[in-house]
Amino acid sequence: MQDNRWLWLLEALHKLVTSVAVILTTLFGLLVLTFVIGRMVPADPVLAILGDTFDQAAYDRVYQDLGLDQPLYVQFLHYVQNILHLDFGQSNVTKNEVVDDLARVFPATLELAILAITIGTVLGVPLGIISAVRRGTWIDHLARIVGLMGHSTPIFWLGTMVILIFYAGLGWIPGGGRIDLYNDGLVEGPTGMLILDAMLAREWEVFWSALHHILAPALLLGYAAMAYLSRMSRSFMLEQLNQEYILTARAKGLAQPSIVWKHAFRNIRVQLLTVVTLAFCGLLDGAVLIETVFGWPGLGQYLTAALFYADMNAVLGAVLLIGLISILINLLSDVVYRFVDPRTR
Amino acid sequence: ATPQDQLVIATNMTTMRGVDPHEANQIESIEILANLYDRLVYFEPDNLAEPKPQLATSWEVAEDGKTFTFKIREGVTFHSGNPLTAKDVEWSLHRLVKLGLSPAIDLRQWGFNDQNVETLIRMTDQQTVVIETPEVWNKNLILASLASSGCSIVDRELALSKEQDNDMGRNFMQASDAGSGPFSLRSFRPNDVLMVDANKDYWNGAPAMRRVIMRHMPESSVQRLQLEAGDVDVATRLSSTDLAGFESNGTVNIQKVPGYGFYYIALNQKDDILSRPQVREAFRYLIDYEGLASTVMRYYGVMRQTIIPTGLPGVLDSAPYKLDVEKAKALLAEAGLPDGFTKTCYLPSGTPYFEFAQSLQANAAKAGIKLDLQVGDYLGKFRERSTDIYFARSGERLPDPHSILQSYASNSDNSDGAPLSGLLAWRSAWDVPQDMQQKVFAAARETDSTRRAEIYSSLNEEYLTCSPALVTSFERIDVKAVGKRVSGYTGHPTWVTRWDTVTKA
Amino acid sequence: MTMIHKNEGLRAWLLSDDFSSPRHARAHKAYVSWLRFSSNPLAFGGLLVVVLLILAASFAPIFATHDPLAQDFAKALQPPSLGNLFGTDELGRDVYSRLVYGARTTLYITILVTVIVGPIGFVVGAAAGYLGGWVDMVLMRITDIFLAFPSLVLALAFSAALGAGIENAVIAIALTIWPPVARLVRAETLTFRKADFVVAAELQGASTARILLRYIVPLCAPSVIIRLTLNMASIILTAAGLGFLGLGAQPPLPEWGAMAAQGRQYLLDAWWLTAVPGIAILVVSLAFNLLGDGLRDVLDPKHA
Amino acid sequence: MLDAPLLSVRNLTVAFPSLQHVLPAVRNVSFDIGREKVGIIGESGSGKSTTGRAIMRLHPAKTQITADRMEFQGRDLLALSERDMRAIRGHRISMILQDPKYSLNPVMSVGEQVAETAILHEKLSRRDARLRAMEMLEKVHIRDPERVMSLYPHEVSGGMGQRIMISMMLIAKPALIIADEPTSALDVSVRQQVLTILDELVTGNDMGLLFISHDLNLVRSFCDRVLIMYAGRVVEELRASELDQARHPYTQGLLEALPSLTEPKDRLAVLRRDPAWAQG
Amino acid sequence: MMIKVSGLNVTFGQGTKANHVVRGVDFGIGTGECFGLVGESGCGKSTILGAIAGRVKQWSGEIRINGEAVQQSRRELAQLRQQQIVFQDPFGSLHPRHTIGRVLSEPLEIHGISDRDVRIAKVLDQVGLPQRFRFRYPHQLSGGQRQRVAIARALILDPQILLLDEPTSALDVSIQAEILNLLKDLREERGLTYLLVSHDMAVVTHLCDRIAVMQKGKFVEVTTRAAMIKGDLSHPYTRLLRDGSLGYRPVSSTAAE
Ligand SMILES: Nc1ncnc2c1ncn2[C@@H]1O[C@H](COP(=O)(O)OP(=O)(O)OP(=O)(O)O)[C@@H](O)[C@H]1O
Ligand SMILES: Nc1ncnc2c1ncn2[C@@H]1O[C@H](COP(=O)(O)OP(=O)(O)OP(=O)(O)O)[C@@H](O)[C@H]1O
Ligand SMILES: [Mg+2]
Ligand SMILES: [Mg+2]
Repeated sequence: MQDNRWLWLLEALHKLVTSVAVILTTLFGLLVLTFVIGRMVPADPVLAILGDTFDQAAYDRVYQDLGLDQPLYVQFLHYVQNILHLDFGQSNVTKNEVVDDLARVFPATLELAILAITIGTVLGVPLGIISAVRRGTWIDHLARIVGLMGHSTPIFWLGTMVILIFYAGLGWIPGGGRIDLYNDGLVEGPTGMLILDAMLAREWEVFWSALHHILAPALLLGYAAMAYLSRMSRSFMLEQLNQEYILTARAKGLAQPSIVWKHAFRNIRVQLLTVVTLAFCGLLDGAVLIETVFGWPGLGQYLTAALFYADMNAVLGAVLLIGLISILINLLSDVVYRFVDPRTR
Repeated sequence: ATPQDQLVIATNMTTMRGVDPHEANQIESIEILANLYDRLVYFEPDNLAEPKPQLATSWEVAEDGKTFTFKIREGVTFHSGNPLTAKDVEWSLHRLVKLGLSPAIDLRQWGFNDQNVETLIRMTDQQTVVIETPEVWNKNLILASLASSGCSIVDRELALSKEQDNDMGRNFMQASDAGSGPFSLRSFRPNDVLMVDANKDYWNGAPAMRRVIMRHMPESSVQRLQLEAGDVDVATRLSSTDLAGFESNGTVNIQKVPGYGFYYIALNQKDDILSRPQVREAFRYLIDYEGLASTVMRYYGVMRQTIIPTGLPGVLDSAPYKLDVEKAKALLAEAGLPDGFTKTCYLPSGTPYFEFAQSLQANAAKAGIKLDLQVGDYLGKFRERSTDIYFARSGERLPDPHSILQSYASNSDNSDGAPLSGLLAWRSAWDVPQDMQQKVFAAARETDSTRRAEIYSSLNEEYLTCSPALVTSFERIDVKAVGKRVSGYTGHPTWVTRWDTVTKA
Repeated sequence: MTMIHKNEGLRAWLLSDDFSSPRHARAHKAYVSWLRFSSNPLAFGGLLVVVLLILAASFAPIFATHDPLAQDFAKALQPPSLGNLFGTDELGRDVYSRLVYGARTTLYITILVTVIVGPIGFVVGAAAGYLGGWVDMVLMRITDIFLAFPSLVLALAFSAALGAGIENAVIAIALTIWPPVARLVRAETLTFRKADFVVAAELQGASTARILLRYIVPLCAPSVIIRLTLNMASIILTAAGLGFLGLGAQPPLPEWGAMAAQGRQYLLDAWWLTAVPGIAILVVSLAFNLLGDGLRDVLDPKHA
Repeated sequence: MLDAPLLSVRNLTVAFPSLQHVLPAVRNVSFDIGREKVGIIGESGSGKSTTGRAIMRLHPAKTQITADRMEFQGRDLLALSERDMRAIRGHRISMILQDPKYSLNPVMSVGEQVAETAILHEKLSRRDARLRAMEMLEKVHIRDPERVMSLYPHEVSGGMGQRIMISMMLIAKPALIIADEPTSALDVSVRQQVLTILDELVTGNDMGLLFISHDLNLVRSFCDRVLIMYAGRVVEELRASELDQARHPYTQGLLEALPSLTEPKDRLAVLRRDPAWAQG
Repeated sequence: MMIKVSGLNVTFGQGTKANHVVRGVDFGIGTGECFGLVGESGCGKSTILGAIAGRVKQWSGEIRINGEAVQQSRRELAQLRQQQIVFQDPFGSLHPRHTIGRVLSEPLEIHGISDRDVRIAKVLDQVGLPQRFRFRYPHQLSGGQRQRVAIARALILDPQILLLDEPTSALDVSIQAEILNLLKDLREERGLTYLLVSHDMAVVTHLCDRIAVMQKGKFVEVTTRAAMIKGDLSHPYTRLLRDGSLGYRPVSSTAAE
């Protein structure tokens, strides 16, 4: 017995060590990848820093400051070191530390993405499940059409059309940005997510204004997520409904809703979690485009602006942040997975 | 609609790089700096010939033509509450030169440098500053430089209190205000919004606008819709079609602000093909001046094939070139290139560059020249002299032909390592004809205005006939659409537009 | 009469599953698949659009009514009319003709990416799945790293690093799209690598290459083909996204995403500049999705 | 063997419509079950499971089930609403499936799954249901029910899983149990234990059992009566003890094809199928 | 001795997860003999078979085939050809996209044997399948027919040994009889040596001369056909298995768990 306990502990430790090792290698790979991308850029980082006027001496000084005269691996070590110190360098567009910029723009994207994934999940998962249960009926076809359209529509275009119709044409939605001008700056912090902050500060007018602004982009992003999620939950559900244990549940006398929600749904929860995670990461993609369309001052707009002006520090910072978030979310879903699914405990 | 005591300006903030007057030199930054800070003198947008006092109440130029003595206004305080003295003036101008960033050209071009600035610019007492130029220059050039955003006077005490690693407060001033102007910075979120509040204690009286908001709105259509809806007061980045829409329905006022610059095509003279005079000339026949003028360039430029813009001495209205593909072909054949060639053309993104370049590309193709367009930020590459062809526009800090000519038609050292990277001629590796260069500097030193105008006029003609490496086609204008409720908002040709004159109905 | 008879005979021969030769077996399989596919109207519609796209791309000069590059400032921003079916753009070019030629760009990117990604995905996935051990470890770590990024963001970063242009866009998209394919192939390989028929071949002395090529690849092929077809839809969207941000095909090449993006400048006065290429992207990407779904029904009935 | 049978089936036909044609998987099957153990044997695909499921109406909605009569304790099963049918399933008629590995919900604890039936049909509270479940687990000779209740299906062995399945299906004391190859996934030694438990419970509670299997030896020794199915039809019905005297050539063929431990044969007889059997 | 196994041990995994599956097994099979292995699920029957076939590589001890010791890791083509394996599941043992002809010509191609058509025709005859089945796909065949194809694939290389892993357990009784008869005939015609694994006592007894009973990786008893029929067995576990396969007999219902 005693022996067993030790073995168990060892095993748990081993599992922990391996999963930490996996994450670390993935993170390391992330750094290598961004470093390589950074080196591939044709733009001269020295010039980017020096700006319009420069002379050779200043050039050489900055060249050395940046460590560009060092061998590649030393440069990489520097890169890693800097990142570990949360130093992503300075953006030469905004002239701020990239970290500060990211801290400023990220909450806006997070707010958008969270709302969108909530919309996508709340609508998409039930839709997928219902269409699996009612396979072949009109609702199934509807779900299929919704899903396919969501998979096929260029979101930046849809956004543009929404603005054309609902802003320019009907005037139902605001033309862009996070908030009406007069409400801007009334609440600041602590989360940077305006809706939340406004709620915390009980500034209801700000709250409504922020909600009004976020609705269209969040719905669009949420639609893309919903398309994906409904498709996935439909196929997961179909797979479960063909399982033997469903027959058992029916033989017990359970009604269809109990079978679906109590038995089958429990079995797809974990898979759903994984695809919601994936959808969330996919949302960041959509956010890059939709933020440009809706003038949403978030990570996506920051990234595209940085791309336009070859502001590589900012680009890499943003890309690294997105990669990091994806890894963290995946990790989180992994942990929850282990927690929720008895088979992996 | 916007409140009556607030002005909302829609703009594109993407290129805005901070609000340090000694560092920033983009059009949007400069408009903000013009309002956060004061300078010694200023020029009204409609009278660029006569400097007006701002922080300097009076000034005089000594006999030698080199020594300028400024009396500093009394009782002015910075937004921080610190009093503004000659010490601040002295330190600010030193800072500009010592930091040596883009705006430093305002003083450096007259011969100021790290070594001499401390002795040449000095306070003599609390209210007096003496500026001694290293050489004799036309005094209007010096005063015009002092009126540009680079020579803004900053709050020395505040800047030094925020100093890190001897940066003269550079880090702090990236995103903070240390000025004495009519407005003070309230908040600044890059690529989102910038807000300034009225400085109630401004020496010239509190401005009518309680607050001014600059909003990042890169989409022309969005700017247009917001302006129509009255949600913004001024739109600065409208496309030609949107402006045409406004112009035809007359719902807003359209200001065409002349900019002292040109749309230019820089042909790299290090390139064997592009350095042939016939090839350079051929490009002048490949621009569809008329087509562009009536469509794409309608609100972005005024056709001009020389290098002195409207309103400056020496301006020349002659425009001998027209789109003529056959002529271009003949020139190419003459240059030994009957089958044309392929080159890459680099250009910034956005309107009107993209449309202009595509038009050029199509015409060039007809003449056998294949142009690959590369859209993006290639200024660095241009500065390294490694672009084949670079298409962009220039703008100038000085309302004077000199700065333009210096850039377009002077290049005293065409070697790769020469410290002339600010000059367009150097960037295109163009060995400007010696007599032209000499004329440029002679004109700058000339103190007599009529004589200066004559020199400029002859330079202009020479430029037209020498098949230059920098092909000019349109003189830059910046268009601002201003809501009918707004009055007193006047775009400034050197971008230092002030908001303290604005009132709203 | 005889003709009909002959046809009937052919049909019967095709439908019969009592095969007389390997050719018969193959013909039967193809015919039955076709029957199943063509009974799905949506998938059939998808195929039709794809065929149309290919035709438009190959015979663009015939379909187009104008030179897609010919500019005419006098005719800039004309609304749709008989002369210009979808109007003209800011340089007076015919939008319809640009759309037709744009099909070339779209098809070029889609096919090139697929041609790059398919083999890479196959090699990496099959090697990882079949060889297992540290090979699997290393390859899967690498794919994980690529997968950690949302694909457009990664493609953006690569495009930014490589510079704008259609070839670079292809490389950037390919770099972001191979990992899921490799994953899929690996997963499929894993399900088959322990299958009895693979073990039987191994125990008879078949080489690794033989097993991979003759046993595993044909089994992965259907799901990979389906995946690649569905991928084509996302390639089109990603390419359009890149074009939208100015990183895709460069002018004067007509590219739908770039056309839509450029048209946004003129949204209020010339809606067709944005609407038309956007709809084209939507329709073609929808078609590939439908085609992929239809292929799934045919090639992979267990997942239908 | 009471007078009125529990279940009486006449001319049951089950067909699964597919795209091309409607194929009856079960054709004109008639039988009665009282409080006894009735076995169904037949080769794979002969319609054994289909028959069992048809009784509980567990087939997909579009399946066509017709019968002249299908009465359970006097109620016409085919005429019942889905709601009434649910009250019968698991309560009056239960079903035990072949492989506990697949037929238990993998993410619900054993206790929860067993108690669920009690909550559903006996309207017990959660706590009472738990106690009932524990009791029931004891009845199937699980020694530490408290612990087993908290386990998940993947944590129990096959034999235990099948006993859990039995307890779950018998907790509401149904009158009729349909067991579809309940032991064929189990090892020989465990199989005997599970069958013993099933036997005890069925006999002890006076239930009816329909036992589906393809193991002739097992059915012969376990059941009272045997139905032999071929291609969707019942070709013969016999007392289990009289299986050796089967008259139908199919049954005879099956018996002869079986290798025997006690009476070795040099060659096994090969079944020669007569198309007429399927017509009957 | 066609097959000689001594001190065979197989362990899967390492460290805390090590699973000692076969524990010191010795046996020999004479030429032309049929040797049976019975035991309950998971006791290691297939593993022993796998070690001999070369599928399982983590073994220690000694295995000799036809007098020749075999290596754990690599085997010569000629060695592989001597013994062929037939699997339990007729649905999983044929490549779903290969026609029967292809299935049968694959081993010939691997071993570089030429007259393929002739051999395929012959082996189809031997397992009693019509020639036109060559162009069919597995899904068009019944379970019994597929198992015949699997046997044909094993036979086409003219092996001396057939390793049979529950070759009939997925089949109906009537089909099982056909396959068992076929196996019996083939052995007589070709003088093949069989190693037959099954959990069905009756099947093993029907076909095999000697039978080893396994429990938890060990042989608990090696007995003969005659002894099995008579029930003349020494080990209680063997008796339990034999009784169990005779049909239902109530056991004292004290649970084992
Ligand atoms: N849901 C269904 N849809 C279509 N056909 C079905 C369905 N269920 C069963 N069948 C068909 O009905 C026939 C009888 O199947 P059934 O499962 O009752 O056989 P069985 O006697 O239980 O066989 P086994 O011993 O293999 O379990 C088979 O041909 C099967 O393919
Ligand atoms: N490749 C492998 N890796 C790890 N463990 C294995 C492997 N193959 C088999 N085992 C384990 O070895 C044990 C014996 O397996 P084996 O397949 O030999 O049993 P068996 O007697 O053939 O059983 P069955 O009758 O179920 O086929 C089992 O517990 C199994 O889980
Ligand atoms: Mg069955
Ligand atoms: Mg086995």
